[in-house]
Amino acid sequence: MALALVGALMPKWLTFLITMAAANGLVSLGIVVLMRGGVVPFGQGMVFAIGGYTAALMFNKMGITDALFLTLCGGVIAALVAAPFAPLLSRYRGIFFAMLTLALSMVTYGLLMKLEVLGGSDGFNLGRPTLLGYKLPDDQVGYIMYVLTITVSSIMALLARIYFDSTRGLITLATKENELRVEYLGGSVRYAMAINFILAAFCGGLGGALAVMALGHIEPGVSFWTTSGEFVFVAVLAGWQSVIALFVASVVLEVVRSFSSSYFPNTWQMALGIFLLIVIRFLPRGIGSLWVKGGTR
Amino acid sequence: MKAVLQARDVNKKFGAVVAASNLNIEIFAGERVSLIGSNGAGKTTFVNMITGYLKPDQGQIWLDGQDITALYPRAITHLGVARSFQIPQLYGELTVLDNMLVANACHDQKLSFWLPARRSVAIERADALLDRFALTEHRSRKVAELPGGVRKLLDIAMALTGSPKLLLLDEPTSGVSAEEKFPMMETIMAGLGQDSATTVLFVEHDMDIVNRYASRVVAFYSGRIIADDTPEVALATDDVRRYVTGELLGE
Amino acid sequence: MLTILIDGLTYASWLFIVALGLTLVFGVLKILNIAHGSFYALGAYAATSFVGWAGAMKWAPGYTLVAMLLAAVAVAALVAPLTERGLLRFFYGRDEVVLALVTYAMFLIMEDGTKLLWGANPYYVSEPYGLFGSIDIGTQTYVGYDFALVALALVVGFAVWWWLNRTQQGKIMIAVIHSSEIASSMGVNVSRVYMLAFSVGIFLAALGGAFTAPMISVQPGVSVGVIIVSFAVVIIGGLGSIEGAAIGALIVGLSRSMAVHMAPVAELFSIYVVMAVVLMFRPEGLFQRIQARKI
Amino acid sequence: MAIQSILKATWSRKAIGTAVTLIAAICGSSAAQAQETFKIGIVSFLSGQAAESFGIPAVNGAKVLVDAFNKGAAPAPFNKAGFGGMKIEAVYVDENGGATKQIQELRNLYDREKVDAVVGYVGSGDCLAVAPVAEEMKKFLILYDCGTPRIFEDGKYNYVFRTASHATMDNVALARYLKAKDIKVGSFNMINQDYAWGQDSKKDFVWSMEKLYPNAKAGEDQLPKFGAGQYGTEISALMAKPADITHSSLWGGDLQAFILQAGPRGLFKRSQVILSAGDHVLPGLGDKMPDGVILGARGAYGLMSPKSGLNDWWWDLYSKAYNVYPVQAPYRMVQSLLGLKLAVEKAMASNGGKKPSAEQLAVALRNSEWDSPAGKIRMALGGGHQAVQETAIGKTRYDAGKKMVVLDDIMRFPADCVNPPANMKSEDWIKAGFAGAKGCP
Repeated sequence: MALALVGALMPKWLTFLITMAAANGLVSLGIVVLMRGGVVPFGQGMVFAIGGYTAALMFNKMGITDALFLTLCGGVIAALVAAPFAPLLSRYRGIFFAMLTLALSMVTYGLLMKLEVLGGSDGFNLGRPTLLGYKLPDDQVGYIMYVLTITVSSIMALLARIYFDSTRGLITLATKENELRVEYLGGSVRYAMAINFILAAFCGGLGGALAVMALGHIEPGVSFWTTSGEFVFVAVLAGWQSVIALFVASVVLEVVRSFSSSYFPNTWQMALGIFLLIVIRFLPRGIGSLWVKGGTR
Repeated sequence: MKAVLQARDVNKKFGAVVAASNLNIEIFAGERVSLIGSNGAGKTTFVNMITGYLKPDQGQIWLDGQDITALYPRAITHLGVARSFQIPQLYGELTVLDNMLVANACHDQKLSFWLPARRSVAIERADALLDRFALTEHRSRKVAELPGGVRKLLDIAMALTGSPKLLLLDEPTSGVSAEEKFPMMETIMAGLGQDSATTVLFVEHDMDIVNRYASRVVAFYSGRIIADDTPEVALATDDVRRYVTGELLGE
Repeated sequence: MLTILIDGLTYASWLFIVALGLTLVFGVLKILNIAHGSFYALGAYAATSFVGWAGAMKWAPGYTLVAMLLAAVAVAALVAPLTERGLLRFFYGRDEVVLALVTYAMFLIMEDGTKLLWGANPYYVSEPYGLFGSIDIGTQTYVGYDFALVALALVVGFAVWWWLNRTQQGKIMIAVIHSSEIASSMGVNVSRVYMLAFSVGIFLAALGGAFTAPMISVQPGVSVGVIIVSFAVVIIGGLGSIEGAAIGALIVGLSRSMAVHMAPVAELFSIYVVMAVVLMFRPEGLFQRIQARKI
Repeated sequence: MAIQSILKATWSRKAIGTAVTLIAAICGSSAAQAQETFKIGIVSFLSGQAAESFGIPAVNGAKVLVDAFNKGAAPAPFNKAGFGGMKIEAVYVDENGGATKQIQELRNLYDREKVDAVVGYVGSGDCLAVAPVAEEMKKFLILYDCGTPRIFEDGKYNYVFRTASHATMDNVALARYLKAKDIKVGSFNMINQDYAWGQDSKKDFVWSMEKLYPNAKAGEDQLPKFGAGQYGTEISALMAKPADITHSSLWGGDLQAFILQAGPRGLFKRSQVILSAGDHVLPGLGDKMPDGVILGARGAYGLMSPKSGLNDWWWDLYSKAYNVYPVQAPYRMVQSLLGLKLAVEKAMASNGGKKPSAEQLAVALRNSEWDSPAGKIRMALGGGHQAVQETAIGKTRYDAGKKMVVLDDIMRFPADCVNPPANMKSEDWIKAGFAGAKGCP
């Protein structure tokens, strides 16, 4: 793929930056799945953490090293953990949904801080993954993780697009505007919401696993509310219309963050904040609105 | 002849207000029943109880001999009861076609993660209905931009997707100017298709409309049924003239 | 047992003041202000400066309290209208979550802003902390200031209640809380009300900050901790409800002090657990009517 | 629809492609003049809770020292200008924002900013996270401050060094100080932050007490969360269980708040408070610091630093620049930079004066030792990658005349007394009764 080839020419720091952006983008993709139904989770850091810790623990404790397999496990486990909460959360809307997910992620954060088998607040490192039975050489590992990540992301992006255009996807979109009518047309709002939450968890889990393998480290901080806030920001920045916009937005955020923090070490947070404000103010429908016309896609 | 809908001793109170007292109605296939009565007489409450939005305090409601009293709106809808709304409940951000496709999607027996909502069969079905309700010209416009009358029609067209046994129209012509009312009802009736097996129950204030389109009239007054007969007979009764049409004021 | 109560109460006192501001802002402007903690920090910093000047002007120690009050007023009078008129109003009508993100951006900006103004060194204003002497209860020695804070919390709580329920302005405020559309259709100048409510909310945050300043070292990072705790309070109590804020603060304070006294290990996430549980059973919080939807 | 999304995909790929070239251009410029200068990336907390107490003092220390180096103003053997003639260029990065961010920023420093070495990291979590990254990239990294022993006890590195003792020393020294001054300890309470630093410090102290005071009972074990700020409840709990000793590893704003709140409530009168890392709050608190508190500085730093020409020079340099004396953080920064300077120059001596590669730097620093203002630093542990150093413990007293807190009864502990030997993990070493500890007072 074009992007994969470009990656070969990029400076290492940029391949890594995009790897992280794509991994985080997956979490935000999950948020968009929910946003299309009219709810925004403020605790996706939780599923990110679950995915990450799953991959990291399987790697360290069970000696499973295949990157692809670990990624899938991350997603699946995250979905499984999220599943029991889905029916409960499907009852909530607006700020209450946001706050309940936030509370859940903060409880997860507390537990991770506590459990010293999981490395406590310092977290722990994991070694280098393998891919389909091949060891990854030093100078290649970054690039290979990059290709893996963008491949997974692209696949998920495609699946997401297909889902968004499916009958379920359309009903989700309808739910956002008028739940009552959906019920009176014979569609189940809560069922749709629950499904979306589990799907979102799956995406988040994938992202978490990929990010952790690229970073080689995991810590409870990823479940803290500020992390979740950034995922939400990427989703809002992208808007709910275009899937691709999501990954563009994620890259943009990473670039802004990394350059501001190396060029204004003392005021990078301020720079980031101002950037957020400008975007929210002048791109109300997100980056996606730059090339997606109309409201229905 | 077998009743499509049966209400047996249905009672409903809101605090002190009696919204329904001992309602007993049988509606038969193919009937065009008009519910009339002044505001607060209990028409919409009755409709809401049929569709499961409200539960009766006592009594049951049967659809084709099945007790639907305790069911959720969704379940009742799947059994073939569809309704329109006094204020159209639409998806303003979506196009007319997509609104229809939402209705379609909801009626797909098996919801799917990959089956496109905009697949050709669905679009054909939607277009057919839009055509019957003379909405084709608005097909790809955003609902939010449409005039009230068109919304009313779309609201009903959506209700008709999935061809229900029983269709409940809540004041189909309310908020439509006097001269538009008749053309509007014509379109609706055309949309229903005269021969269709769909039984229609519509709440209506305009007696001319009732006279013209109802095969039967059920008149409500403070939760009671004060008349249930053909329009000619029902509209002529004193109670109806006193409490509904208001012709016998002050007697 | 008594200590648990007292500790819970003293912890609840400042928390209530801060949370009250948060809940008021949400009630009126429908904004969940993530930057609320930053205004708390701002209040604390301002207090250090004002008390410093008070010292320089040879005020009697008792007047340091006044200085701290003035600090809070200053923050409310200068910064609050500026942010509301100059920033927030451009985002009104947007989704609740988008508004929350806007305040998240504000939080980031103010985090560095305070650092630019006051630098990274710690500031102390511990003089007022000694003003009320100390009281022995059982084996414990308590600082009078803590109880003064409880009193302050009560005063503030009552004042706000009286303001909302007994004054014209307050009644308008309530009307806007219930529905800004209807209120504006009744000729209420909503944008003025918004500015007022936001300023009062910020004043409360700054007040909380100013009066906790004597017990802490004011330095970068004080804001972060406050945000989530006060969120928990308003979520538990019910967004936009005064009684709720009070009860929420008490619940948080007590559950925390119970955790500390009985199971220190659980302190870290005791609050979130309470919050999650309340949300599951009373999603709208303890003091919110559930609004029914209409056909 | 899928087709369309692919079309969009290619579209946005173009976008990224252009972005790539753009950014590449930007950083190309920063990559250019990396020859005659030696570029150091310095990472520490410039914002957040650790900025005031650790990050900013350390960075301040680095700034004055780098200037002095470039002027060649440092005393021998550090008097060569810059690093062996190369001008030192320092770039500073904020450590705030979590380990994930640190990993990304470290990669940027090496790949984009093209720094020759990175000196940094206060947070143990950050250190654990970045060490493997530098190792994988084969780049030179010095951890100057963080405390956890796990780094070199659980891992093995070629390019990563820590130029300060790990945290085990701090609590061992505290316990030994109590013993040496034979202070009676029937029972002891503890209050430590609920994250790795606090939890580890607590464990080390408890284990040490088990060896030195077998009969002492552990009482309250408070674990307030990091950045709690309000300690009223914890203080009540501590006072409800009276104990001879109250141990704490609190630091920074949390420690200051704790002292301000515990003082008026008489905790310091009822119990002997001992702080494992408390020195850095003394200049700020001044007369608000109760007398008679026993505290350490995680090394022989600040008021407890040994008398030496080097130390006097450094003390004046820092005090003149910031009119406050240097506490632990700047000391640990300076000892790492001094070590780096010698390593660079040693490597240049052996490679014929070229700028040394990461490998050459590693060889030069490994197992080396040098004098710092805080005494001798020896890269003795972790295969020559982990430093050991002496430490000291003292007792506070506010000197109204000098208008500052001074430390009395200072007792020095040589490195071999309070650090484990090379072949042993700290935990096992303490539990084995400090096997092989040498030269304890």
